[in-house]
Amino acid sequence: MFYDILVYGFIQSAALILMAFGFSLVYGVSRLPNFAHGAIYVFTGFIAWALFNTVGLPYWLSVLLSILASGGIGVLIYYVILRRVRGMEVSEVIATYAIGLVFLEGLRYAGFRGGTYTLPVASDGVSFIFDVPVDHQRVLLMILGFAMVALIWLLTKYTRMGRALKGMAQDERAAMMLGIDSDATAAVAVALGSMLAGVAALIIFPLGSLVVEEGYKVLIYAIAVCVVGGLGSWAGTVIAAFVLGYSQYMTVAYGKPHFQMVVMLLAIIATLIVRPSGFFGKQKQLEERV
Amino acid sequence: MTTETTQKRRERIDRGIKVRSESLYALNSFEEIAYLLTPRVLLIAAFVLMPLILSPWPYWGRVGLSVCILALLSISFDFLANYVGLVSLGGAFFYGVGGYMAAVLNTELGLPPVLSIPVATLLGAGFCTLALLPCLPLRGIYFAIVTLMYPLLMTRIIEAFDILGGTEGFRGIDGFSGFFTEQYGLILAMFIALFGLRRFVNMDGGLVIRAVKDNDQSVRASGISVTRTKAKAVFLASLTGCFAGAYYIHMYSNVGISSFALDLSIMPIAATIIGGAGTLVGPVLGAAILVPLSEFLRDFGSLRIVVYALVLTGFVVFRSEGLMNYMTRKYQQVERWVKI
Amino acid sequence: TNAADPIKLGAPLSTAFLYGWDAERGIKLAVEEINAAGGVDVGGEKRPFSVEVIDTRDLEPGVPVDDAIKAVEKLILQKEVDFLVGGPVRSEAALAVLDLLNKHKKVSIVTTGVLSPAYHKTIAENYDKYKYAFRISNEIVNIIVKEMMPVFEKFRADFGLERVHIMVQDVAHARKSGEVVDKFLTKAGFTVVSHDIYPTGNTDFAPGLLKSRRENADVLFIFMDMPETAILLKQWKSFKLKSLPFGFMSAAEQPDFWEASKGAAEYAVVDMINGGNAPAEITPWTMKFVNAYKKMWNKEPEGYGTSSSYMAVYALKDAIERAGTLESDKVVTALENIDLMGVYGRIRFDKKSHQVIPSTDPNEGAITGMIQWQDGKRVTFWPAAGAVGELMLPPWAKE
Amino acid sequence: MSTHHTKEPILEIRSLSKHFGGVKAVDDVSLTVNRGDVVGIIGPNGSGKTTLINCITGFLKPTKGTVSFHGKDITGKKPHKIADMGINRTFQIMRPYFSMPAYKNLVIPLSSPRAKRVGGWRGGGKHGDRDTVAVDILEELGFERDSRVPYKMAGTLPTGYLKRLELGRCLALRPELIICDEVFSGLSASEISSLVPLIEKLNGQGITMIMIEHRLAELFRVANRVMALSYGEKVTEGEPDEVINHPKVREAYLGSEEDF
Amino acid sequence: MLEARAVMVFYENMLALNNVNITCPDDGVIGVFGANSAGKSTLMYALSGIILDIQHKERMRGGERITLFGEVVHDGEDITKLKAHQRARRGLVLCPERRRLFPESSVAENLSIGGHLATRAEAKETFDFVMDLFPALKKLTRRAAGFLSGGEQQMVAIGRALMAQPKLLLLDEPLLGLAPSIQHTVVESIPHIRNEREISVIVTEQYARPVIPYVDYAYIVENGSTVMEGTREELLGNPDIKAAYFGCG
Ligand SMILES: Nc1ncnc2c1ncn2[C@@H]1O[C@H](COP(=O)(O)OP(=O)(O)OP(=O)(O)O)[C@@H](O)[C@H]1O
Ligand SMILES: Nc1ncnc2c1ncn2[C@@H]1O[C@H](COP(=O)(O)OP(=O)(O)OP(=O)(O)O)[C@@H](O)[C@H]1O
Ligand SMILES: [Mg+2]
Ligand SMILES: [Mg+2]
Repeated sequence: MFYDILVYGFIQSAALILMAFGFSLVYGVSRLPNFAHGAIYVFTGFIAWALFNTVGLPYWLSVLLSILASGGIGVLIYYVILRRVRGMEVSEVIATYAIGLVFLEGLRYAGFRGGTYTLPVASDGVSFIFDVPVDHQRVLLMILGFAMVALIWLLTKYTRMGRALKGMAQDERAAMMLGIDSDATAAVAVALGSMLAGVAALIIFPLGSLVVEEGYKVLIYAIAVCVVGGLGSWAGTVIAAFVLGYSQYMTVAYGKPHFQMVVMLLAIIATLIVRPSGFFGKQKQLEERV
Repeated sequence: MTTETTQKRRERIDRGIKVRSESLYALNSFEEIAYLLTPRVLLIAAFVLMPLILSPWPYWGRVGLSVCILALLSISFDFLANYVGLVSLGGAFFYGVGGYMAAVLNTELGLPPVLSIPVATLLGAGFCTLALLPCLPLRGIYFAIVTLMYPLLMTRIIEAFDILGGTEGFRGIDGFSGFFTEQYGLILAMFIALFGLRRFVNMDGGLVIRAVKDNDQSVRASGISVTRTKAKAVFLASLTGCFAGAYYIHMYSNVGISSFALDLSIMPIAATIIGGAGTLVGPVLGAAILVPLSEFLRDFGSLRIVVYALVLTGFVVFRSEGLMNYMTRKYQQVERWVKI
Repeated sequence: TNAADPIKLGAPLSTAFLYGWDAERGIKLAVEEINAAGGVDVGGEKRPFSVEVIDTRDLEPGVPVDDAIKAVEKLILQKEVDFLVGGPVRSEAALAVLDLLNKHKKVSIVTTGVLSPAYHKTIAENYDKYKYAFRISNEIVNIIVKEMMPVFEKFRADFGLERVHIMVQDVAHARKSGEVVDKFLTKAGFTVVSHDIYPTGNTDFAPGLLKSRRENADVLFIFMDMPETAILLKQWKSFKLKSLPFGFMSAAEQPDFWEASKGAAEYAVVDMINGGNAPAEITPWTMKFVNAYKKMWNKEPEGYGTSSSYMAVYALKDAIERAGTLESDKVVTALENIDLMGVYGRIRFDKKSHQVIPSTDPNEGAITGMIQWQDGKRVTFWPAAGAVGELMLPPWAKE
Repeated sequence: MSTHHTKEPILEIRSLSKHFGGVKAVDDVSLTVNRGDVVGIIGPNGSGKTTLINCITGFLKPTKGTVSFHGKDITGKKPHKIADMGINRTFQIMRPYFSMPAYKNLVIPLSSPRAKRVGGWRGGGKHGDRDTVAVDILEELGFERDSRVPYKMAGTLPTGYLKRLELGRCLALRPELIICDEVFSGLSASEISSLVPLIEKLNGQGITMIMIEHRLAELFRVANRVMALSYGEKVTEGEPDEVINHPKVREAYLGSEEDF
Repeated sequence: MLEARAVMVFYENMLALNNVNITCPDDGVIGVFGANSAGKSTLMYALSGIILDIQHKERMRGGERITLFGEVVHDGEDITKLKAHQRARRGLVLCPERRRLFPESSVAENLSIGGHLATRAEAKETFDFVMDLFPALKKLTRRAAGFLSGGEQQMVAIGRALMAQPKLLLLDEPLLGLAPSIQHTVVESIPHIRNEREISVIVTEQYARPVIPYVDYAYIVENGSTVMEGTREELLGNPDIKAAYFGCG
């Protein structure tokens, strides 16, 4: 029982990290709200499905192409929408959310509905961790989840690009004065975030089936994890994912499972009331510094 | 490099009539009065005549009501976001609380709509304000996210504890006695909210609230409690939102957990942005565009949301100031080319 | 009125979901057949049916019931339909629409979704107000008590399966079902090893399944209408649990599911709510319907909502012809007195609650259909009257 | 130099400390301000001047020590409570209400409970016409009444006017003690010379002042006492001339140059 | 060599810069002095290209219309249409007024973001240079910039601009809020920067007294127009100007 919770709580948290990291990179680190995140997540899954099943490409090629496509969508979203409403947060949110709706409902209109579209798993077997059976796709999920964390950490900390992202997020104009091409950087950020959403989709979808509704859920989870962790902090994102992931599992294991959502929502609200800028955010103190 | 003679600049200046009619006491011609009043009269007339015009088409009459409901929610959002600086993603919270209050008052205590609506509005607003009190120190996106969670939490609590009718809610709530009572009651309330809030934000009390948006540290330094000021503002906004909810459930005789649905939080924001943020009238205009648009598109089945979202994106991206701000500028200012 | 003036049927359905689109196809099939045969005889006048389908979106997450109400209102006020068949699909929405039916005096037959006993109870309690509403599909308490319990007994008798693990979704009808099943199983001497409620959208069922393994459960009772059920079945298969999945799982109803889940559903036992939603031999009409459906839509009937929607149109035709008019009150009376041998048995309504009268005998009432996935096919094995095959245990469960 | 100071203490700070994690921004600072004083606080950048007054005005909670006003302990009270008692401050980075006309900026403090209580503005606190009162105050501060300046959006006003607007916000509250955080910085020589008499005038009206400044020449024209901070600690306190000739101050603050 | 020719900037109908001509030779230290709202910052925005971004944002938002005239020439090339980051790449770096640091990042990170255009070696070398210039920063490298005191932030801002390897540094009111000793350090470093790093400087101030000894040539701006220009000696020779901008002394 203890190991069940340990292992599967961990998997759940890793899945949350995967879902949230793209969003977190774009919004947390670059302050560009891409509320089409969930839609891109789902869309990438369907692109891969179509390339594999309809076009008949080999699976690895479909995966590669669909991830590239999600990056392309990100770039388009930046240049067509975000660039024009940059700096007007509410407009950014509504415009990207609406574009997300276009993708999701468009898919549904195109006939992609119901639970009959699936992606193949990378490997079919089952391994035992602490004597708890875990299928290989979930092992992959854990590994990739943490590879992604490491990657983003290295990227934001040690590369020129990562620093440009951080600079642009905090003060776009000051970044421009230092020679940072804000449009290009932002486009890259959105593209990267979208590709991360794509990667997450291609790992998580094979566990179940491709459904449009997942897009809305992923968005809410991503926002919650990113904000509870504190904007701009990758470590916060990771910790928030663990807090939310394990809080879900604990409720299931030790309490009544249907209080799972109540507990999780209360956890989010309580965290923010106690720590008004999330676990690692500094927003409030910074804004109130006189 | 252009030579001196060809340099031209497009200049925007206030219309003479605007400048002249700026002060109320300066009104001295019919023209100026007309200039000032026309937009307001047009708005009022449109809404007052709406039920009369629509009465042969009962369906569009209902759509008109939905416009007013969304307008109320959007006014509430606009007020909070653009006058107080609290961007709330939880419009549905106000709406749902008002709705449930009215339903309980009506079905359990037997209050008729004339009583249940105002009582639910007041009680609901009090409840919402209390519930949001601990969140008032939050800023920006953090406040937005917490408010987003409130309606979700209400839904889950009602579900998990199976209270207030559980997922099924209340049915058989009293309706209104007649077509015109229903229509004009709501239209009147909308005007009260609209003009009341517009008046309020320009009074000294309203000014303090707006100051909180501009920068709350100075307000604190002026010896005014920011939390109390924000609470007052939230109370006003929840009055508007709760009223919408209370009225709506009497229109359709039922209430359920879907009164806390995400759509009800998103639509008002969309209406506000399309109509023009920070104008209070803009949201009404936005609602008057969005609701009928959505109804026209209903026949398209699932394509409806796609088209709707595209139109929305178009508005936001290409007219991001909002219609009302754009129109005000055109109405009040002229543009011309001037040589430098 | 003009002789060729059609009788307008309004179908408020959540068309993006299985229970919406298959109902739409069922209705359209019936309308086509009836019109091809000359239409409906209304007091000596032959009039065809026409259908207006509208998307209610009520199965979508986070969408207000409002949308469903407005859709129905649009059908009534603007499209001026004569009758409603189909939805709204979600119980909550269907209940919310009752007041609207009363207000406009429109007869409605619910055919899909709506499993809650609250629906017919509400009608029975406020007959005068809600008498325009009928439900031609089955409801859960009856399904569990009269149909699932006997299957449990069969499991026990045939294979000695006694230990049950209940897993339901956190929505009203599913939770209710979980409670009812739990109560009756205990009473009948089964052991309920665990009773878990999963939130809608849950994506990992491993802890539950591991518990199943620890507790040596024989049957996994599942009641879920979310697509994530596919994950549950996939995990069940990859863990090679010996417990047999049984219950209501929307994802596993569709014929395409086998392909989609790469056979993860093999041996899953699925309740299709009404007979005829998968090939079966209940009445002579059953296979006729299945074949006609296949011919028109290139698919076997896909799941819950297909046969009942189809039957609703025939029931309406029958009632209108007997009433001789489209007047609502007269049609209500005619429907109350209907007695029609249909796709899934004899169709009669309870006079007070307007619920179709259920039975396990097709000659007595409407019967359910339970299938087991065997080698890529949905094999109806229960009730005996419609069975086309036998129940099997997974080979790894036999030791 | 002001002559109005008495020996009646109005603000007493006792061993006040404020630490941010390991950073000792203010460390064991004590100071007594008498009614009518103009106290200057100087110190290198980051020596804790702003932090000190943030602790006095309630914007930060001190780690240790107490602040009392008229003998009443006000340590850790909410900023608006302290402002309500009559301690009002300006901000180092000006914080006007950018989206309002200048005179409306003053209507906000005029609507505060304190202004209503002790107001006594022409036309009277509660029911008085606050707009007129606001323009009166601005006129006093050098916004010409008949020019368009008081009616311009605060966001488009030049720094000099904004600094005065900050002062105006304090004045509207009928303060007993005004704390100015670098009012002279960012002003040109001529603007400063017009602000100095204003400060003298306010002090003449009996308002006690604490001024943080880096513009020493101008500060010393108005201050009667100066405290020097360095690394959060008090270096010295006393008459301006003493302080400025204190070797530690010269070393840490003024650098080698004579000319300040 | 940077040349601004007949630059005009309108904020809607308000003329913020009127026909301003400014030349900054290589190796020059140029002062721009003027009272508040004379248009100094606007000039700096026009030179650094930030004004284009302000214009773009305002247009998208439907806000005020900003109209620009005139041209900016850098090393013989017309850069009027170049965006701020492109100009930064040519070596035109602005150290903006009111600091504008990256508040959540540490001081070290602010500096390393500043070194976006620098090579690794350059960045390291400049970092050391900045630390020598402002020893006070040494202890602050790991602190979040947003929490620093006003003056500390100003030091970081100047250091960050240097990190961008400017050829022409635009300093907008660099002395704002600095303690006297640091003010001296900053102004004294100006010739140092010019000589050792071969950076020419344009500096604006309203309180010109500390800066004037170090500039070669200066412009006096009033209400958006240059009212006077000349070498240091010429300006100091004018009693009116001296009283208004260099303090009585
Ligand atoms: N909220 C905070 N969190 C962390 N450190 C802080 C905070 N506020 C101030 N500090 C630190 O405390 C020290 C004192 O800062 P303060 O603003 O009081 O200096 P100051 O004397 O006003 O300097 P200046 O003259 O530059 O304005 C600085 O080193 C600053 O970095
Ligand atoms: N975005 C803007 N919109 C409208 N007017 C503006 C804007 N920015 C500046 N101005 C106006 O342009 C004029 C010049 O401003 P600028 O900031 O260039 O002056 P400055 O000399 O730098 O003053 P300061 O010493 O206060 O920094 C001022 O009158 C100011 O009000
Ligand atoms: Mg300071
Ligand atoms: Mg400036």
